[in-house]
Amino acid sequence: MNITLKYFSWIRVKLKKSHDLIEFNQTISFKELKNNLISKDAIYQEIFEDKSVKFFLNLKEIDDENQILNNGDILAFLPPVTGG
Amino acid sequence: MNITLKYFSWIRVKLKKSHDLIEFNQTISFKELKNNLISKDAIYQEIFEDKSVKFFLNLKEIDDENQILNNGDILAFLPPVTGG
Amino acid sequence: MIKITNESFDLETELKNVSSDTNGAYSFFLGTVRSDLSSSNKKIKGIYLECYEELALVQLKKIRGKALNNWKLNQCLIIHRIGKLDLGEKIVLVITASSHRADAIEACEFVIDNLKIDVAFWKFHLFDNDEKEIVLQKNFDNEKMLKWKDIIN
Amino acid sequence: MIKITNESFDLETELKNVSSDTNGAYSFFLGTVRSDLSSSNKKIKGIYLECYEELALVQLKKIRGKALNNWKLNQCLIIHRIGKLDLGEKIVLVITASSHRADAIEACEFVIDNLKIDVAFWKFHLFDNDEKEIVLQKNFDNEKMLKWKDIIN
Repeated sequence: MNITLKYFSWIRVKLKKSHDLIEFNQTISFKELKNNLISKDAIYQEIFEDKSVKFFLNLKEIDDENQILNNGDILAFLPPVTGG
Repeated sequence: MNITLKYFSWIRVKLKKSHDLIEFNQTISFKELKNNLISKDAIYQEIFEDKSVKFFLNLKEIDDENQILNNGDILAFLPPVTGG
Repeated sequence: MIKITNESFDLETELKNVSSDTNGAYSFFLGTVRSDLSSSNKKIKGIYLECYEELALVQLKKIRGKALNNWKLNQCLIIHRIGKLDLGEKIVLVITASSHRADAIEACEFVIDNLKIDVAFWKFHLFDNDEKEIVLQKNFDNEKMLKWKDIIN
Repeated sequence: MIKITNESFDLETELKNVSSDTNGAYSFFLGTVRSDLSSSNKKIKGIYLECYEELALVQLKKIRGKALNNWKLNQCLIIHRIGKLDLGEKIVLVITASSHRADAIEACEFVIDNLKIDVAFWKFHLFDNDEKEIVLQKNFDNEKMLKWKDIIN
């Protein structure tokens, strides 16, 4: 299954990319994805440890780390917003 | 001496004029003018009894009935305002 | 900038009059002629605005001065129409400009609240047959002004 | 009406979009690019606005819905620019229209306060040599939003 990651603001700048398409052989939870990303690149450690970063799955904020991700899902990484 | 009276809103409508130029042989106070006007026309009674009406002498609100009026003064009769 | 005028005004033109890149926030209040009902439930066809101009200018200047003194504003513009106005026409515009929004927004509200009760304008409803009706002051406007009593010097 | 756009907007055009003679009061908030200093006291030459458009539209709709639910509004318009903006350029416009001013003014302030902390836009300061700096969220904006907690359903 495929999951799209979207990065914004300092996360996009730090990762030097605006998105990723990642593949998994089986369904995983948000928590498992998180650990998977951290194990691949230490930058993710910083991102996930930053309490001000919010994660939106298909335009809805994730409030449970055990939430299961499905094929085609879009997970966005959002630092505190500064519009207006 | 001459004093200009300016009437606005319902006072202007009621008196059917927007202003008056009145002459006096000697200086008078606001109170004396008031009594003089009331004695000439009963409509003034209603105007002066209406606590919501304000009187401005040369663009300043009158706060003392004994204030003396001078030649060339402009006295305005102002019902509650409704602009904006 | 204060203006009492027979003519309508353009928002972009008035914005330019207060524009500067030291401003980050503008608050506008725009009052227009609402399709209102008369005291006897008749539909109005417009309004007439009477004004004691010499006094109104002094009073508007005073209100503008209070706004500039009590909030961090870079600009404060007030325009008020007089004469006959059709339904939907612009009556009054207040623009406050500031570096930050809180000052602009609060000051703008203060200016229109104060204008409503302290400046020599009088509204009349107009009807089809050249009939007029005096618009009465609303208690609401006097009460709303009370909120500024402890804020304004 | 909600719009996220690369292009500037015209106040008179946007006013027409919400105009009706059932409205007597319009409150506008306009945010523009202020000649700001960077964190290291360097003068900026503009800003860049990043946006997660799909999400921002959902979030703006939600805020607009809250405004329409909590105040007596006839209209609520929100426009937000994205991309590169020069000093002085318009960033954001909120217009609320109501029969009476209190609703229009309060709802407009709510919309911009909420937008500042809950919609997926990110600002960058731009400098001469194509350098960028991320603008950080202000505590003030989060604190200002608290005032609406007891008012909004």
